[in-house]
Amino acid sequence: MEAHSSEVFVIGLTVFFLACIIGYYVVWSVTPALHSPLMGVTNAISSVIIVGAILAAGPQGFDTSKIFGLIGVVLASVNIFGGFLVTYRMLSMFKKKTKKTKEKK
Amino acid sequence: MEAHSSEVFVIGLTVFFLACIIGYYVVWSVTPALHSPLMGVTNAISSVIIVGAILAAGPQGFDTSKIFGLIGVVLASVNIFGGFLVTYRMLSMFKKKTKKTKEKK
Amino acid sequence: MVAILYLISALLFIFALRGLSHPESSRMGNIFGVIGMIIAVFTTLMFKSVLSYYEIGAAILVGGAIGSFIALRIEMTALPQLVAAFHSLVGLAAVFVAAAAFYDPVAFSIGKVGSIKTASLVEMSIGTFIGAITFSGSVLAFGKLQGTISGKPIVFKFQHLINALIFLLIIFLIVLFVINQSPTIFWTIVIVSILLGFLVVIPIGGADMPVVVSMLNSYSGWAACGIGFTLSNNLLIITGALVGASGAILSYIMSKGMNRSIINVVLGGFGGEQDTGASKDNSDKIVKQGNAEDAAYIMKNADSVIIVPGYGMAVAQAQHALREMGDILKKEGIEVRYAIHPVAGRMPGHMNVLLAEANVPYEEVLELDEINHDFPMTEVSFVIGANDVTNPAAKTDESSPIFGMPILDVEKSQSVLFVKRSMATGYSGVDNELFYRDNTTMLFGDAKKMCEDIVKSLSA
Amino acid sequence: MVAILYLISALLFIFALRGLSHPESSRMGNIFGVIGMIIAVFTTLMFKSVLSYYEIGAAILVGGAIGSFIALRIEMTALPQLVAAFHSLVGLAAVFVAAAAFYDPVAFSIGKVGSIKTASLVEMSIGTFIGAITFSGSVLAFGKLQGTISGKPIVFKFQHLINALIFLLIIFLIVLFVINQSPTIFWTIVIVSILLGFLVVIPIGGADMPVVVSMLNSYSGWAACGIGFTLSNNLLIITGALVGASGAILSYIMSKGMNRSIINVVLGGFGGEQDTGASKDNSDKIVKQGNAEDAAYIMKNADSVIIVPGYGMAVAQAQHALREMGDILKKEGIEVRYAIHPVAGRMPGHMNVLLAEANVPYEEVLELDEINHDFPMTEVSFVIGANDVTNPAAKTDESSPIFGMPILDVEKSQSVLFVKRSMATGYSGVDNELFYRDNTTMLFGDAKKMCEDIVKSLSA
Ligand SMILES: NC(=O)c1ccc[n+]([C@@H]2O[C@H](COP(=O)([O-])OP(=O)(O)OC[C@H]3O[C@@H](n4cnc5c(N)ncnc54)[C@H](OP(=O)(O)O)[C@@H]3O)[C@@H](O)[C@H]2O)c1
Ligand SMILES: NC(=O)c1ccc[n+]([C@@H]2O[C@H](COP(=O)([O-])OP(=O)(O)OC[C@H]3O[C@@H](n4cnc5c(N)ncnc54)[C@H](OP(=O)(O)O)[C@@H]3O)[C@@H](O)[C@H]2O)c1
Repeated sequence: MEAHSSEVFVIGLTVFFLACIIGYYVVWSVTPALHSPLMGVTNAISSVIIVGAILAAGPQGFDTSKIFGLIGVVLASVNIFGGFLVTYRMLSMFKKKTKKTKEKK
Repeated sequence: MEAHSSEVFVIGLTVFFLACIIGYYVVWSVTPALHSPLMGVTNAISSVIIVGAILAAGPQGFDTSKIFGLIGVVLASVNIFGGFLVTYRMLSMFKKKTKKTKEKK
Repeated sequence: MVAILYLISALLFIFALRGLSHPESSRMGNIFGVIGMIIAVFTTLMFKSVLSYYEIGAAILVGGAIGSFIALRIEMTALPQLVAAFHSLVGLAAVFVAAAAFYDPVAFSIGKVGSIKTASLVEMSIGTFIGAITFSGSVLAFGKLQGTISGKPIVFKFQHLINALIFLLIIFLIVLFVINQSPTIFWTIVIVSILLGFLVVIPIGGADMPVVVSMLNSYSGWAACGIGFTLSNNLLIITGALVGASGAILSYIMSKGMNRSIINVVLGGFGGEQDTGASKDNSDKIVKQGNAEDAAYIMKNADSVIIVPGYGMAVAQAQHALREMGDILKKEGIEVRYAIHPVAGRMPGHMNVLLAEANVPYEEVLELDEINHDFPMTEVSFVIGANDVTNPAAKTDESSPIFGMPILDVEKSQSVLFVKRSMATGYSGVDNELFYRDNTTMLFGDAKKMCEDIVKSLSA
Repeated sequence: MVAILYLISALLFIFALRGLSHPESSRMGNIFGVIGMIIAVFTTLMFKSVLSYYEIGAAILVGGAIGSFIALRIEMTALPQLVAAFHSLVGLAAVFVAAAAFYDPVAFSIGKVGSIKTASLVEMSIGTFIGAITFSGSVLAFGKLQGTISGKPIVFKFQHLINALIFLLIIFLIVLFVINQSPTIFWTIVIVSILLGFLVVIPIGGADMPVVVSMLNSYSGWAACGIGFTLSNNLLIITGALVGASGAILSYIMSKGMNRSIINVVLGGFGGEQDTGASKDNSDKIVKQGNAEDAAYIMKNADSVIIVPGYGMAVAQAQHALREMGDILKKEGIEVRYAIHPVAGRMPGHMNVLLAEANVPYEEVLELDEINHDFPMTEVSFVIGANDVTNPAAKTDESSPIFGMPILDVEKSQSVLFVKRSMATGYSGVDNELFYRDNTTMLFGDAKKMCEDIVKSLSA
């Protein structure tokens, strides 16, 4: 079974649907107390679009598309670093009780 | 990006991992009371291997592989009908309280 | 187009399992599963190479008729056997599909006879191997569960060594097969694998069969994934992964509920310690005995009763009589609930199905975590055909084989009634000290008979 | 190889989100996310066509430095603004990537300048459209949250009609663009989309911005999926789906918590009913007032206190003083717990982060379902800067705009203390009849100041 253009699309579709289902389960399993960090992480990972920006910024020379690509890289990097760091800050605040670890359920 | 043999494998791998994650979430979300029907359903759907049996039984004529394919179809069909039906029987037994629907949590 | 239809079918299978998260949505889920299967079959029938509709149709009809007949006639108490039996067929079907692919590789576009792609050969032989093991293992499991074969674990010397050697032999055969593609070797693999399946399951006790069946189920799911890889068929990959995950998780739940490690299960050879720990001499301790009238009297004067059913209830088919008893108590204004231990009975969810069969509404049937804290506030625990799942040794006696297993805290209720035929131990072979407690009354007799008698006393 | 690395990166992102199911595992999750991103970036850098490492490295450094600086300096109370600001950048980055692809389609293997594949053109322009809307919408949201722009909804006539017309115009432009591939039209789409982003968000009240931000987040996820389809890049598809699902679910949770329909949210234009329902005349009712000493006295003599923080606590930055108060009470042997409403504060999980910042152990911080049944058994509810989330009108007054919203049942505790600056209403503009109840004491003042005063009284 060779991968033709429509086949490629269906594969994308398969991955897409599976990822949506995973997204549904994973996000609902996030504890409400961590919904703010969740926003931080999704912000950071949505900047994976940097992959596209790097492709554009890749070729040598200095044409329009390369400049756009570089701007894209800068913007996405702000988000990546900012998003992960702010999430890190938030998460490192969440602490267990220090003494007398009474288990509450 | 054309789909070479190794690309095809990676796509399979992608689908496989995503499906495993989904399996993990979906099965853990099954209520323990319905674990027996779960066995019934997985029994039935694992017989989707019938797809392979049909391919083998497809060609005209009567060579060895066709006979094997037909046997495969018979065996898988027993499971498919049996699995879904017995699950149906189990599930139709699970009933809510008929009168005074007190909601207990 | 084909790929899209297969994708839809795969998604429907996911939703079929998803539906089982609640009894309400489960029926719809089952329908999704059926639709998914119909789509998968018809999509495949539409392949250009598939021409012999009559033969295939006939095969489906024959198989379908047999399957339907069995599914409609089976007693709910025989579910574990049924699953094992169906399961052996999946294994056999996998072997036949692999054989067909070997004899006619063109139909599967994996090469030509005598020059099949190496990857496909490896996959095919592994599929055959797992399929054959699943087949023979499940057949033996069926026999042990049905009682056709003794459930006793059959242990002999060097068992594990022999199995390991056979396993190595199979690997060797697979390598050989991949190299020379000989039909003789193919069938040798099949036969040796069948033998291995028997040998692996034979030392395992009858009551452990559900874990075995579930493990084999999981393996066969992974095997389906493998076939999916060879055929680049995402439907098989996804379904295989679902089945694999389901089998693995159910085995995990069972072994956790029995306080066994999953390694212990994977390696096989368990269920042999049937008699350990049972040797404590209790013959001089006093046991309070009662009869149906006593039980009826005690329960009639209680505010709340929790019924704890176990394997014995299934064996005795006591669920209908039990429900009748519960109904009478409820009419008297007594709160009646059912407490189900994760491994009560002989397969996961077994008790729930039996109680559902007897028309007990599922809201009254509670899981261990949901009800365990209610025992101290309960007057009577009515334990019927259950034993291990109430044994406090699991909490107190570190040397006990069941130590660490979660149990239903029936001993915390004001009084405990035990319905069983004798002082015999349960599945784990461990003596239950609850029998000798002051607040325990033993009701010796068959579970069904006892319920009927209690119903008579209550109605009188 | 590339595909495998991308797959690993996608799986790491999934585990990053999965880690957030518990504070314990969340730090590990974040690390997974970082590793995933590093793999994704380095894999892309290894592409044959990518040569200008210095420029790219410099760009990453510049962006990284800015991002790090902001992330390390930001106050936790300013989180909603921060998310909005970061978010606008994602939108802008998407626009630039689309523009780059348009000017150099070869680098993305989607055709040549002037003859780009139609599918890619459609995708590209939709990406641009969503990106631009996300950009301007988030900028406006940032302004409203930060207070740079008035948070008041700005409403004018035919608003929705104008938006609809602009939307049609954009569709028309996209069609035109796909046909003639003109750069002018591309930039026209960008500008008009930016305008639409502003117009859609401008009528929405400042406090509704988190829902808007979350919705835009979701949209941008789906846009990333789209780009993933064009580039046949599964990493983008999977990540996009995760982000899309996350944004959609968070918006759903918020709108459910506020008792708004999700449609209402998607259509925009909400947050305008700020003044409805507030008109009931309560000026003649009697309000019991108290001061810090009274509060200290009441709490000191209680067995259990539940603290209900809200938006006002965040505004006043009272979390540290509040925790200090809680610590003193705990030392006195009083049980102190925190009850968090799903939409307390101005973004999901906002209160949890603030309390965590103030070193409150997360076991003491409970969600609505976990603690709501404990109020009847609690002596004092200490409501600080919260209002709507305690308003019983949500249960009793069908005409109230918040009717049907789940609330914290503080009114069931023996006495309720309300810390706020005035009798003013909260975000929803609905009067809270609890203020006039016999067992309520109002403590007027700034939340932080009040906590500090109570601490003084308690220590005295
Ligand atoms: N559910 C699963 O998935 C699963 C899987 C594998 C293993 N297991 C194991 O199975 C056990 C289940 O525990 P359990 O408490 O349900 O069962 P159990 O501990 O095996 O006890 C069953 C009891 O029922 C009594 N009984 C048998 N037939 C009876 C009849 N006709 N009338 C009245 N009583 C009868 C037996 O005592 P008498 O002989 O004195 O009557 C026996 O003590 C656990 O040890 C578990 O680990 C469960
Ligand atoms: N969390 C989310 O995701 C989210 C998203 C969008 C909308 N919302 C909405 O936000 C609201 C949240 O409810 P809430 O109870 O937390 O807040 P609220 O109902 O908006 O009430 C906050 C109260 O805090 C008081 N306050 C303000 N500044 C203060 C200060 N410095 N010191 C002391 N008190 C101060 C205000 O009264 P005074 O002016 O009298 O001081 C006000 O009544 C809900 O209506 C929800 O629908 C939440």
